[in-house]
This record gives sequence, C-alpha cells and structure tokens, in this order.
Amino acid sequence: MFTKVLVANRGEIAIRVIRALRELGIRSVAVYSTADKDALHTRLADEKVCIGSAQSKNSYLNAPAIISAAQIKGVDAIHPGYGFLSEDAGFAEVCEAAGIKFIGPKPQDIELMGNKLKAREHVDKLGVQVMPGTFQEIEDEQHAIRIAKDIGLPLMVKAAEGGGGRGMKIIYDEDQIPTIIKIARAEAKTAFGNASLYMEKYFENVRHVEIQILGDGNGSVISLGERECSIQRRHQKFIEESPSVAVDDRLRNKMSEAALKITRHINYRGVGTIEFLLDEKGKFYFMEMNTRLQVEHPVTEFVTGLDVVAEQISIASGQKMSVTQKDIKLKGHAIECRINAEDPETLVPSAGTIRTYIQPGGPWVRVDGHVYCGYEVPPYYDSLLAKLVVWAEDRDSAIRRMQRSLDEFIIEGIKTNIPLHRKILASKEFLLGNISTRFIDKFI
Amino acid sequence: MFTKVLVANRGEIAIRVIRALRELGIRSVAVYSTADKDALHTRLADEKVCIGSAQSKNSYLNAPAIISAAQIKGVDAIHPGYGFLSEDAGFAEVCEAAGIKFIGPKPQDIELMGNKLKAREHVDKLGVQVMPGTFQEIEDEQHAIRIAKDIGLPLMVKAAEGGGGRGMKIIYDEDQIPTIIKIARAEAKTAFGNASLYMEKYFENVRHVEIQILGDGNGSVISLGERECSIQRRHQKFIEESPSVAVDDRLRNKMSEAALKITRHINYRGVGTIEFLLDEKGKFYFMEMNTRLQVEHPVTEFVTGLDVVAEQISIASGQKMSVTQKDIKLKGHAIECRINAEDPETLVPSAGTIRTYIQPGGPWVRVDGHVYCGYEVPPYYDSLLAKLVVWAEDRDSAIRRMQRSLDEFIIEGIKTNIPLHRKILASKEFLLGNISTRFIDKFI
Amino acid sequence: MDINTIKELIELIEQKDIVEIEYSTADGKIRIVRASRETPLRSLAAQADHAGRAETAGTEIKEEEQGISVNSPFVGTFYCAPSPSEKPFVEIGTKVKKGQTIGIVEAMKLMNAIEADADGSIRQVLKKDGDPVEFGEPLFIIAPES
Amino acid sequence: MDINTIKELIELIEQKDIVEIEYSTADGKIRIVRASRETPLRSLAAQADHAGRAETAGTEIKEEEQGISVNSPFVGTFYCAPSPSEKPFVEIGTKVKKGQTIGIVEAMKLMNAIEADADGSIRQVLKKDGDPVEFGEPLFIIAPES
Repeated sequence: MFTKVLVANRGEIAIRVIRALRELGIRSVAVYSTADKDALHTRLADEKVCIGSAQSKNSYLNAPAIISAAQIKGVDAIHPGYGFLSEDAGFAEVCEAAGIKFIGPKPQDIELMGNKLKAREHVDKLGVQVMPGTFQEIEDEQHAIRIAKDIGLPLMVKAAEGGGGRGMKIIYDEDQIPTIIKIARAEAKTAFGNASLYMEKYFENVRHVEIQILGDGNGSVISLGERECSIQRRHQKFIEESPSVAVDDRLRNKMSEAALKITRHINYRGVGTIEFLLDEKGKFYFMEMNTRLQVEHPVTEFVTGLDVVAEQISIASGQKMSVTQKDIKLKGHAIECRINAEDPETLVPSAGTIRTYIQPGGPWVRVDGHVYCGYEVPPYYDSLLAKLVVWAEDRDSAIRRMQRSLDEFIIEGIKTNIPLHRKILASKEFLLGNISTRFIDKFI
Repeated sequence: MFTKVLVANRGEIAIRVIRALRELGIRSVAVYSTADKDALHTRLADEKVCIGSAQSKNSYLNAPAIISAAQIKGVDAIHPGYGFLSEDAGFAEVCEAAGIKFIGPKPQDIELMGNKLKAREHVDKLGVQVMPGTFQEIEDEQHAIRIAKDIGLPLMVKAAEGGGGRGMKIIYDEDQIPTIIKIARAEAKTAFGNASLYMEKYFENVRHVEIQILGDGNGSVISLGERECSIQRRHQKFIEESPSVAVDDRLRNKMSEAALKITRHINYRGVGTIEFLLDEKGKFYFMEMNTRLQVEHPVTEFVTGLDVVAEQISIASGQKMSVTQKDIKLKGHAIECRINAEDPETLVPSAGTIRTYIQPGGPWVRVDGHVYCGYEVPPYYDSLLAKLVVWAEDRDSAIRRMQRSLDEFIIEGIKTNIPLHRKILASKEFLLGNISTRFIDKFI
Repeated sequence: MDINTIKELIELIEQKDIVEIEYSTADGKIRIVRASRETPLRSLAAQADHAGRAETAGTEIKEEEQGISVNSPFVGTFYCAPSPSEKPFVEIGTKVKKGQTIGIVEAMKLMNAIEADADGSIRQVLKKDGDPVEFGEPLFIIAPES
Repeated sequence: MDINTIKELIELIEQKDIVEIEYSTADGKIRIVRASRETPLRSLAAQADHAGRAETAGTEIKEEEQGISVNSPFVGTFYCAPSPSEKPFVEIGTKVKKGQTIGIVEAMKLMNAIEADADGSIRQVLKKDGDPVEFGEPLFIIAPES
C-alpha cells in the first residue's frame, strides 16, 4: 500500500479522497492555489503545498507544479479526483515517468475513451450498440449536411475531445447546420485544444443511465450497478439515484454485461463509468465512458456498501479487489442532490461569504461538502458546495428523507439551488419516476 | 398514523424525533424554554411553543405546561425523547387521560421497570439471572451490614427509583456502610423523590452489554441485537458499539432470548433496552430495563438498517412492525462517540458560544447534533453536543473511520471531550476490544 | 455642517469598511454608528421565518411604548371574560388596580387568573378570547398611573 | 477638514492595518472606526495549527521589516548556488542589481533562475540549499537602495 499520496484537486472531492487515505492509514498531501489558502481540504490533509495562483491553469491544471510538489513531498502516488487533470492521459504518463503512481486507468485507456470518436469505434466493434451517428470527424458543412440527411434531425454536435456534458450543441433545423458547426468548432478548439467534431442522433424522451465499473487491471472487472442521472441542467447532472426506476434485474444485467464487455476487452484498471442513453422501450445506447471517479459515486457506495474510493486507491497500489461480482448486491435506494452556489432561478453562479451553514444530519444522510460558516466561496472554480446524499429502504422513503434533509439545510450569505431541488423533489412527476434528460426544463 | 406530534424534549433527540416525524409526513411541534429560543429544534419543527423558563423543572419537566401546549396545538401524540419525562409513568397516564397518545410503553410497564426492585423481582421470577443482591429495600444500617456479609464485598448501593447510571455508590469496606447508606438515601430522596435503596454485588472486570428490543403491544417482540456500552465515565456511557466483540451468535441468541422473555411476558409496546452485565466467562446478569428510546440507538440503526424511531412512532400509532425477527440481520460494525461540551481533563461541563463548528462527513458518518456556529450552549442542560456515529464493514475499519472523523471535527469556543475520544480510539486496548466498565479510568 | 455633508458621510460609512464616525467642526458635531452586521443567529431566524415554518413566539413589546406588559405565566388558552356569557374583565381604557384580575389563562382545565401588575389603565389587549398563548407571551399593556 | 480629507483617511484605514483613527485640527475633529475583521476563519487556522496537522505555508514577512520579499514563482527545490561545488549566488549583505540571478528553484529537473526584484542588498536568505519551497514562498529579503 502507498505511504503518502498527493491529492491533485480541491473542494469536496479532495476531501473525499483525503478521508479515504486517512482511513487507509496513508499520509495525504493537499495542493492549493493562493485563492484556496483557507479551503478545508488544506486543513484536513496531513501536509499541504501551495502550487500556484488562483486561475486553474496556474494551479490545479498546472501539471509541472503538481509533479514538482509531489517530488518535494516525496509521495508514492497522485490522486487526480475528477475534472482538472483526471482525464489527461499526458499527465498520467508524466506521473508514471516521474516514478509516481497515477491513481487512475492506464494512459492509453484514458486516451482511447477520451477521444469520443475512437471510443465509439472501439465499442461498436465489440458489438455494443452505440448512439446512431458518425464514426469520423465532420469535414465541412457539406459533409455535416449529408450526415444530417442520413441519420435524420434533430442531431447533437459533439466535440471529439469533449465529454462530461461539455461541448454539445443540438441541431433541430438543417439551416442551423453551418452556423452551429462553425461555433462548435471554435468552442471545441478553445475548450479542448482540438476542433474535431462528430454528430449523433438526438433523442428527446430518454434517460441517462450509467454503469459504475471497477477493474483491477488483471482481467477482473465487476459492475456496481447503475445510476439514474437523467435530471440534468445544461447537460450537467443535478440529481442522481441508484437504482433507476426504469431498470429491472434483466435490464441491469444486460447493461452491466455491455459495460463489462467494453472494459474487459482493454483490461481496465480502476473505477470507470459507462454512460448509456436509455429509451422508453428499454433499448440502450453507448454514449461515452468516464475514466475516473464520478461526482455521483456516493449513491453507488450507499446501495452497495462498498467504499469505491478506498477500492480505487487500493487497486492502484497493486492490491486485489476486496469483492467479487457475486458480493455486489444493491440494497435500498440512494439519491444525491448537488448543492451548488447559484441562483435557483437563473442558475448563475454565486460567489461570496457563507454567513450561516447548518448541515442536515441524522440517519442515512451523508454530506460531502467543503464549505463552512465564514468561508468565502471564491469565484474561480466549480460552484459545487456539497453533495447531499440519502439512503432508505425504498425510493419513496428516500425521497421523503431527501425532502426533510433539503428542508434542514440552511446556507446563508450566498444563493444556492436548494429551492430548485425542493421543487423537483416535491413534484409528482419525479415521485412517479417519470423523468428524462429534458425534465428540469419544466422547473426553470 | 398521527397528524401532529409534540416533541417534549430538546437538543439532539428532539431533532432526531422531528426528523422521523417529517419523514413520516407528520407535523411536529417543538416545545422550548426561554433559554432555548435559538435552539435548533425550535427551527426544524413545523410549530413551536414556549413552555416555561430555563430551569428544566419549569419547562421540560413541567408536565402541565407540556400537556397544555399539546392541547392548544391540537396534537395526537407526545414523544418524550429520553431523560426528562420519558420514564415518568404518571406523565404517560396524564397524556392518555387527556386523550393524547404517549409514544412509549404502557404506564404500568414504565412503573414496573422504573422501580428497580420490582423489576428485579419480575425478571427473577421469569428465570432470568439477575445481579446477585437484594429483592427488598434496605431497612437500616444493620440490615445493610447483614446483606453485605451475605453477598460479599464490594457492593453497589442503588436507588430503587434510579437508573441510567444515576444514584449509584460502591462499597469496598464494611466500615463505609453506615455513611454511604446515609448519603445515598438523602441523594435518592432528592433526585428521585424516593429514598428506597437496594444492594447488588459489584463486579470489576465486566462489560455492560444491552439488548435493544421492539414490541408492538400485541404480543410480538423482536430483538435488534446488542450494544456494547462498557466505555463509561461516572456510570455514564461514553462510547457504544454494535456488535460487541465479546458476543458471538450463540451468546447473542441467549441474551436476546432472555430479553424477549422479560418483555414478551408483559406484552411490551415500543422500544426498550435490557441492560446486562457480562462477565469474562460469558455469564450475563440482568441489571435494569430502560423503557424508552436510548441515546445510543443509532448504532443499532446502522447495523440493522432499521429506522428505530420511525418504527417506535408507527407502533404507537397502532400500526404493525414493518419487520419480523428473521428480517433482522446485523451487518458490519457501528461505533458512537458522545461529543460533550466538557473539559477533556476534568470532565467539567463547558458552556459558552460556539465560534467554529465544522462537522465530519463523507461515507458512513452520521452526526446527530443540535449546535451550530454562533450558538450559545446554555448552562442549564445536558452537555451532549452531538453523537458521532460511523459504520464500516468490520470493527477495525469502523475504528479507523471514527478516528478520521474525530480528527475532522472542529469545535471552537467551548471545550469538548474530543481529545479524550481520540486517546481512547488510538489505544491498543480499545483496538483489541479489551474493555470493561472500568476502562476509562486509565485515561483520565 | 449641512445635511449634504451628513449624507455623504453616511454613504461613506455604508460603502467602506467603517462602523463608526465621529465628526466635529466649529459649527457642530456628529456621530454616526452603523447598524451591527447581521449575525448568523439573526439571519437564521429570518430564514426560518421566510420558510414559513417557525412561528413567532409573540409580539415583542418595546420599552418605548411606555407601558407595562402583562405576560402569560402559563402555556394555555386565553379568556378575556369569566365565562362566555359575561362581559370582559377589562377593555382598552379600563382603569385597573394592581392585583386585579384582568383575564384568565386556562391550562389543563385549570383557570389561572391573570392580574394587573400595576395600577393604571389598559392600553392594549393583545389577545382575543380563546387565543392560544405561550409562556411569557404578552397579553396586556398597562399604562401605569403617573 | 473637508469631505475629501475624510475620504482619504478612510482609504488609508482600509489599505493599512488600522482599526481606528482620531484626528483633530484647528477647525475640527474626526474619529473613524473600522468594521471588525475577526472571522471564524482565523480561529479555525489557530485550531488547525494547534492540532499540528496543517503546516505553515511560509514565514510571513511583515511590511515593517522594510525590505522587498523575493518569492518563489514555482513549487520546487531551492538552491543557493549554481552547483553544489560552487559558491552561493549571494549572501547576507551582497549588493544586487535588479534582474541579477540570486538563486535557483528546480521544478521537474528544470532550473529556474530567481532574480532580484530591485537594486539593493540582501538582508535575509530565508531558505537553505536544498529546501523544498512552495509557490509564493519568500526566499530572500532585499533592502532596496535608498
């Protein structure tokens, strides 16, 4: 097992990883930007290093600074969390070259799945249904128009190097094609350093259901069941649950088999998520794979009883998985609400000082947060303040537990999306499980 | 089910009950003293009523004020929490006479078990081994000396109407008998309104292990397994866990059978705890029964997956239990640390204003608390600030999780016992499970 | 010093990180103290009220109203008359003597007489017949005899 | 004293670590009190330090020491000389010119020259050869030429 690990992230996920490290008896090193000198992750870690200025590119995305920090602190491994450098194959390579274990998949797997076009090709060859769409990048407007005629409108234009809901545009009308292609290309270039685009069919009344997998890099890969993540706003997940009301045992097995086929083939190491689109008839399509820990991993932890982060760290250190597929049984129901610092009406991020912060508690309520009374939310980073996660015997009880937890959560000084979560949780449609990726539009 | 319930308590247990009520869809009414106008339970309840001044006897022990509050608010039932009026058979009777359901056992059962001498007699008759000692109250010093010769020193003098660790004195030497009897009698009179005393053998290297039971009042009583509560200071529980390292399946069944025999015989309704003393040879003795919800119920909730408070409320409303004995399976290991506002060296309660309050979080960590940043801890009540409870697959992992949670818990402005908890959790003896009711003495 | 200077000072105190200004010139003196910043407690109450859950324990009676507040010593039900068919004990303007019964709070079927705390006249009756009242809640304001 | 003087005073109080100013002249007198700064953050830091877990990011250099702090622009390892066998670039008292190399911070095998920010003399060398340094950590204090 590792002796000392650097956590190359901030906010709640840095704290989540530090917690796992501490429980495993591993020393933790936090890195932080000058804007984060009062951030909680720097206080909970055993050691800390300032790596750069407030802007992410100078600190949390600054690979040389992070490697250098790892070297002066003498760590065995780096945990990238999610976002930032977590899906940067180059960073994973540099870590390994510097003799520091990267707690994540092998660099070539990050690269394969990071390029959405290559990933589609890989998955298609294995006989798993992918989203109807192109397997090559779009050459020009004319090419795009031909594709549109082929697969039919509406369409989604995606950046080949995008993912996680970023770099996506919907085309409803052929006339929009030239303009949208132009904008999307420019955005992809800026955001991902790669202007490659591709197109997929856009479905309206569908669910986003994903399978959490865990592989040991030695041929053993298991499924930890599904997460229902259809409640999204601007293609960003907002509420997640496990299990999904739309998934029965048979479908769960089919989706798990597909996910395992994709990952066993590359002998996947670490945690990963296969995102599927699920239609009303129970047909599912591969969308993309995330080769990292997900924000929403706690719902899986609650229903499986497995500490996913401890398992991830332990696998990276060369240990075997503590469980086999037959140990994984989903029990009860878990729901996560992402509590963001944002205006619940306009969804504009809200920075400022937190004057009051009273967390919900009691039975089967988990809060993964990073803010506290008196903390100043800096304007530079993600707006996620806390993940509020509950578990109960069944979905109805879990919803009631989430409602009372949202009622208890008191955050003052900045605006949060708690009122919007309350509205959604109280809606009849959510209660009935009649949800789709378009669900949230009705509430804003 | 009830429509509206009054919670006749304060602090964390009032909040715990309000949470359960809210999840059950029942309106909650908080009562509070003038010292508690900023207390969190008054904010989390749906309604609130000020019932009297700061001193408990004028407010939380003021039965007429509580009944009157229940009447003006039109509630169906009263939940007494623990402490205060929870084991007052007279209060339970007055509630029922006023047409308000008392969420607890039948008054006669509270009375039977409330008088420790009567309880001993009841249990002895059923063939369950009770603590060696007297079945009648001590008449005078001479009587006490005769008993002492009979059962041998050391002895424990207890108040017949005491319980919960209060009103107890140890006698090591015959010469001490007259003095201790005199003091104990005076104390019992003041504290419990009844000067009756009795004597039990005092064992030194023993454990306090209790069985949580749940009865529906219609003949069905089930056991929710044991809690190990040996870590005590001044006969007050400090750390609790479930299961106990000293209890295997066979012993668990035997202790559960004894507990069920005691409670089935009186057709017990609601939650209750049978406290046993367990010696090194695995022999156990009945000490007393608590006819109410216990502080440490969360450890049972964690290992059974059952919401004990919801179950208690639901039974009181006349519903059936949601589980049968065969549904109860203990999974993993849970530990609770009671976080008190007290000096960790002297254990003197510490009132004052909380300047910083940052709770631990993350996977399988539960905090049942009632304070917040800026809250002023009043000097009138119990020093319990929060119960920190963790769960993990096994005891070692649970201990590590508790250690990291204690490390994360930041409370400033008042002194707490967190440093003492840390010391205990880090000790080899605790890790090995070599604990007894005398354990904590080594740490103070 | 004219009103505009004062306005400017107030604006300054509001914009900047200042709590107090004392300023004297030949023609006068002024001291401006900024309202204390909201404490978490206070704002918490505001939030709770906003959520519509917590109810106010009672109207707070300000000292400045220059009356003596008679508060309920019990939780219970307020009655303004000895029985429904009778006239109220007092009305606004009624002259009262210290110790005189001016209302009743019923708790658990017991009728507790509420007495005037001082000689004077009833300035306000804050509760209606049959209203639930909490411990310490103001029932009457008496304007004391001067 | 006019409103502009007051504005200037307020700006001063904000820029500097001042809580209260009282100022009297022939034509008047003013007292300005700044809002208190103490936040829970501060006490949190105290606790963390007390627990012995969080390490201090670096020595804080006070303004009063009247020197210019040269801070590390990188996380890495500090070297005071071009190579182990050579003499340090500077020592206490060494006269330096702005832009002159006075140390090295190595990050990922890259040697980054640390340059003097101003003409002057080295007042303090805060790190020893081979010390790990964080981003923004002070390495030298230069007493500027006056």
